[in-house]
Amino acid sequence: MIKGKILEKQIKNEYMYLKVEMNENIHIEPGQFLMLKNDMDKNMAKPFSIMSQDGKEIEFIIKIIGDFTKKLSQKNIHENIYLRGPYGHGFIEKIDKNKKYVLLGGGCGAAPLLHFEKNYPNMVENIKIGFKNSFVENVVPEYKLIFENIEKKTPIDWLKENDFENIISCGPKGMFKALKTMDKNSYVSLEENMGCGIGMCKGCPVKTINGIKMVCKDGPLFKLSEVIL
Amino acid sequence: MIKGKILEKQIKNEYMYLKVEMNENIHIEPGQFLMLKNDMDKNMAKPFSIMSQDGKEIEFIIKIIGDFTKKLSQKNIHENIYLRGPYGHGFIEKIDKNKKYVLLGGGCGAAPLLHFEKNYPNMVENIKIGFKNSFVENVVPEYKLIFENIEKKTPIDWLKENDFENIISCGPKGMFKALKTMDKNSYVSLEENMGCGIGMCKGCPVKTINGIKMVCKDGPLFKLSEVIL
Amino acid sequence: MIFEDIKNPFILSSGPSGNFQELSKIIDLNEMGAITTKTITPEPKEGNPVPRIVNIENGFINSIGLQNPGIDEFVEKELPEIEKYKTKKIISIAGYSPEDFQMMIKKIDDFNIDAYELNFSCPNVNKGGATITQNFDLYKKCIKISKESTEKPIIIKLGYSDRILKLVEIAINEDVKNFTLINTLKGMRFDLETGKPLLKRGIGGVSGSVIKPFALAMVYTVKQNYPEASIIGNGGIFDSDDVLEFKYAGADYFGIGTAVMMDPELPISLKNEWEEKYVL
Amino acid sequence: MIFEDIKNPFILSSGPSGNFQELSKIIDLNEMGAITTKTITPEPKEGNPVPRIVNIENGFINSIGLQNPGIDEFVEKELPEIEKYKTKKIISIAGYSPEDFQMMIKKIDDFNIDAYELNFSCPNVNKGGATITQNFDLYKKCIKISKESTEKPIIIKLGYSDRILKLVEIAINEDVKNFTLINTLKGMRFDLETGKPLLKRGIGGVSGSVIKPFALAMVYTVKQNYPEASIIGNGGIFDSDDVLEFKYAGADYFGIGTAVMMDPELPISLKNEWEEKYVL
Ligand SMILES: Cc1cc2nc3c(=O)[nH]c(=O)nc-3n(C[C@H](O)[C@H](O)[C@H](O)COP(=O)(O)OP(=O)(O)OC[C@H]3O[C@@H](n4cnc5c(N)ncnc54)[C@H](O)[C@@H]3O)c2cc1C
Ligand SMILES: Cc1cc2nc3c(=O)[nH]c(=O)nc-3n(C[C@H](O)[C@H](O)[C@H](O)COP(=O)(O)OP(=O)(O)OC[C@H]3O[C@@H](n4cnc5c(N)ncnc54)[C@H](O)[C@@H]3O)c2cc1C
Ligand SMILES: Cc1cc2nc3c(=O)[nH]c(=O)nc-3n(C[C@H](O)[C@H](O)[C@H](O)COP(=O)(O)O)c2cc1C
Ligand SMILES: Cc1cc2nc3c(=O)[nH]c(=O)nc-3n(C[C@H](O)[C@H](O)[C@H](O)COP(=O)(O)O)c2cc1C
Ligand code: FES
Ligand code: FES
Repeated sequence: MIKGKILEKQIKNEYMYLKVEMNENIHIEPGQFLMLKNDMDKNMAKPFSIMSQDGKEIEFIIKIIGDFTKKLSQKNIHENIYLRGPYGHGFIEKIDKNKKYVLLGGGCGAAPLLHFEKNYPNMVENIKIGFKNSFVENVVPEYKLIFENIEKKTPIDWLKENDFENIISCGPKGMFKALKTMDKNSYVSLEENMGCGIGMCKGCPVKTINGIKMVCKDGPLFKLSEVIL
Repeated sequence: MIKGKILEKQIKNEYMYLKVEMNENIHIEPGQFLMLKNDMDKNMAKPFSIMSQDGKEIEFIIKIIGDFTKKLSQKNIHENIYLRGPYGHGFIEKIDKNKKYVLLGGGCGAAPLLHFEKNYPNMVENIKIGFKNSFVENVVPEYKLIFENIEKKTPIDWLKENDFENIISCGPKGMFKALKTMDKNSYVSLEENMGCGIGMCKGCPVKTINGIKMVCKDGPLFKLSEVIL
Repeated sequence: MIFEDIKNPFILSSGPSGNFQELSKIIDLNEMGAITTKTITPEPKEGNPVPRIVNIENGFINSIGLQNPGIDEFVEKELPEIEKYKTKKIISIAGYSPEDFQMMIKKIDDFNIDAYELNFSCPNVNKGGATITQNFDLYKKCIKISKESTEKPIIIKLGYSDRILKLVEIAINEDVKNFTLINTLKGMRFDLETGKPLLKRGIGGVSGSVIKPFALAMVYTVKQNYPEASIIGNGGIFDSDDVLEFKYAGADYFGIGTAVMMDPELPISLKNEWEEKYVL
Repeated sequence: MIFEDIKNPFILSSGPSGNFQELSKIIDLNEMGAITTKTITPEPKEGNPVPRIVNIENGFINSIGLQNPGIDEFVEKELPEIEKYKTKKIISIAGYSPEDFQMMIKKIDDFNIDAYELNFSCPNVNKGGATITQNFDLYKKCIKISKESTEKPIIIKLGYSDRILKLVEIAINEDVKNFTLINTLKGMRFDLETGKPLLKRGIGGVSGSVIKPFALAMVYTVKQNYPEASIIGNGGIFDSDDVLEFKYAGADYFGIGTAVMMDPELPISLKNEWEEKYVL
């Protein structure tokens, strides 16, 4: 396990921003995820993408929804968390590198899109991320954001008003379903409850036209046309 | 539940001294105990005597031996614990008030003896408490202590060298067994794993010549001649 | 439903609150929906040797061993006090044979009590308790004779079992549709220094928050298969979220056991919390 | 003893580490005493719908549902790789009938493998798995025919059961004395907002630290009654204190399941910790 020290923490409503310093230098490709643990206890680890990496420093945006994220949110600055990874494939391994992409995000699922945009700016045509809450304003540049409560509009609505071809999307299942009805070249980064994070436990299956795949090992990015939602 | 704020904490090896301020003023008779909880979670409470009370301030000496006491020892000053009580009978209800007693203690079991001596100095003829560890030196006046490792002597050895009649003893079972072989008017404060602390769950029985009693409700002090060890 | 006119669905389960002498000084038992006595047996029982208790994280292992004064002393000394509570009074009984159950019911049926809970699930005795369910025929006879001995509702208390549906089916065939699910599960811990079990008797019964997932699974299984069953959900109920889960699983009533030992005031505060959130 | 010449008593249990493709890239499996495959069935199995996983405090509920490629694809694609590990290789199998077990053993008996584990305890399927133990006669025949089909050791994997001694007795009467205790217990949780079970299938199998007291009780019960039994203790083993408790309970070997998912490096670090503390 890699030890991570919490350097910064901001919480607003159910969202949390976290900057963590790892005690080892590992390279995390945008789209890959880490398995986090709050303590060296007998609880399972949980999957999280990162929003950016600068050497040993990594940033997260995390939605506080259950036991794990609640405990994480109660950690203080300078306290430790534990992590292993990176797991899954970077987006770059899965997409056609000669195209430019529109990145479409919903909520915390958007972290890897921000990471991708930072590391591969030339491959990004545009980016829109829907949030219900304006907390991320200081963390994420404003032009990338759509506040659904204010603008009464989702990233999907925005997409409909524009003419883009290649999409990488992270977010709730509803967003993928909407995308599926549109005739685009879309990739989606799936989320599923995970056990091992590396493909062994068969805990995170997704049905595809090529049979059952594991989100953790074969994804998390899949071609939307291959996925049976 | 009463809330208690930790005011002072000292740890040396496996012993811990704790001063706690309660948010309610309850009177605890020497010999009675409290049921403590580390957090408002779903773990059970644990029984502890106090060493002294000054209004809302109470002092403990606690041996760190298992999960509960380990967690308690990790609490910081100003953090909260939770407690209910007092439970059990004060020594004074059980003993002959016209006599003077020698208080004989072993380890942390000695807390209520110190409490008794403080509140009823006129009823105390002498006091000796055996400790394996000199941590308590600053907490407990030296003349009361026997350091078993240094003096190679236990409170029982000390008792044998003297001629006392009335004894109140708190400590390990071995001490009570030794006392039982001596022809004295002895009272012993028993310890048993507890559930409820108030006599309902039948978790803390002791066999006596008058049938099964509950340590929490009928004790913790018993006449040694009545107890079947 | 077990009771037509119960005040609320919160029931003190058998054991942790004894026979209420102590608890009644702390909380007003008349505010509970029902209260269940500690299991009574035909003969007095001393219970098991100490230590009888081990704490585990979010749980509790006990080997009390049905310590109780026996039916006669119970009737003489405790029942008259219990009769006075203005709430539903459930008498928990356990025996070795159908005749044991019959005899006990006869002795108490004329008192002011409301129902019987047949304890077929105590893991802490070598005879009776859970051992009866090893023999379907004996189990069935105990239910049948109990049913025939009284007009009052009979509740069957079962533990976590891989044959839970079979045990429920047998009861339902005897026209007994009321179940308390679940009793404690068998568990143990060892002293790392001596290598000996921490409980003198070795194995005890695990209760408290750790058993909630198992209790929910049993309640759900029974309710899915027998929607007509009336169920007292029991196992790790401490707060209104726990109650909600048991409700979703299919419980009609909610038993509070270990939580009473943790905090004797909890039954009332939980009932109030529930009523504020979901009833009023 | 199941194995005369095992390197150490640490065994990867069936399921959490799959068929080792991923884990073997992280740790050296040859350092384990034995490794157990994910349970193989006669036909391929898709497994259960998602969510298949719920985390609980100190535990884990899964409803994988024995997802596996079926015996034929297993033999063709996975077994040749598994054969190469220089450790004891236990093949876990489950079927609906004695013939299923016989057929599978015949297909793999000539490969370089060391033992069979008959999974009579998967709670996540509607047929086979734990359902076989509902029928003593069927259970007995499955053991008998398996025993007759191979010279290799047969291990019976059981769950927490109120009839554990009966199930062990039946196996011992067929001269099978090896047991893995225990598989997961049935458990569930509900979503407080929707009122629906958190697992799509409703009930799943609980594993991890929370089940240790139950596993210890099963191991202890079996060993006390059948000292000749050789037991793989399984359920909540994460550190050397856990191992010590299972040893005191009577386990001869130590299965590591959920802990591998929590930390894939744990099997080796635990083995090393144990050897440093108690062996070297
Ligand atoms: C590859 C990957 C990357 C992720 N990256 C992020 C990230 O950057 N930021 C972030 O906030 N979260 C991310 N998640 C989701 C995160 O893992 C879960 O939110 C977290 O595990 C919840 O844990 P919990 O114990 O707090 O809540 P739980 O108690 O586990 O869950 C609370 C509720 O959320 C639902 N839920 C739990 N996990 C998921 C899930 N994975 N998908 C959908 N619903 C779920 C549960 O069904 C439950 O109703 C990612 C997940 C995956 C698989
Ligand atoms: C009336 C009463 C007053 C007490 N006063 C004090 C006090 O002033 N200071 C103090 O340090 N302790 C006192 N104790 C003991 C204290 O309750 C236990 O030490 C504590 O519960 C241990 O909790 P744990 O989880 O840390 O250890 P556990 O994990 O519960 O126990 C660790 C080991 O100690 C043994 N053990 C646990 N509880 C007891 C017990 N009650 N008696 C004997 N052995 C036990 C266990 O069998 C186990 O082997 C008192 C007990 C009673 C009944
Ligand atoms: C100390 C203790 C004593 C118990 N005694 C009995 C009993 O006499 N009869 C009975 O049917 N159940 C008994 N039980 C089981 C409880 O009634 C209850 O079914 C079980 O503990 C699960 O619920 P809980 O988690 O709320 O405690 C006892 C439980 C405990 C902890
Ligand atoms: C994700 C997962 C999958 C499992 N799959 C199987 C299986 O295929 N066959 C089997 O016999 N046991 C299976 N088990 C049970 C484990 O082998 C083990 O018996 C159980 O989890 C208890 O041990 P643990 O607490 O160490 O995990 C599985 C357990 C988990 C958590
Ligand atoms: S989390 Fe284990 S297979 Fe994906
Ligand atoms: S602790 Fe419950 S009776 Fe003493």
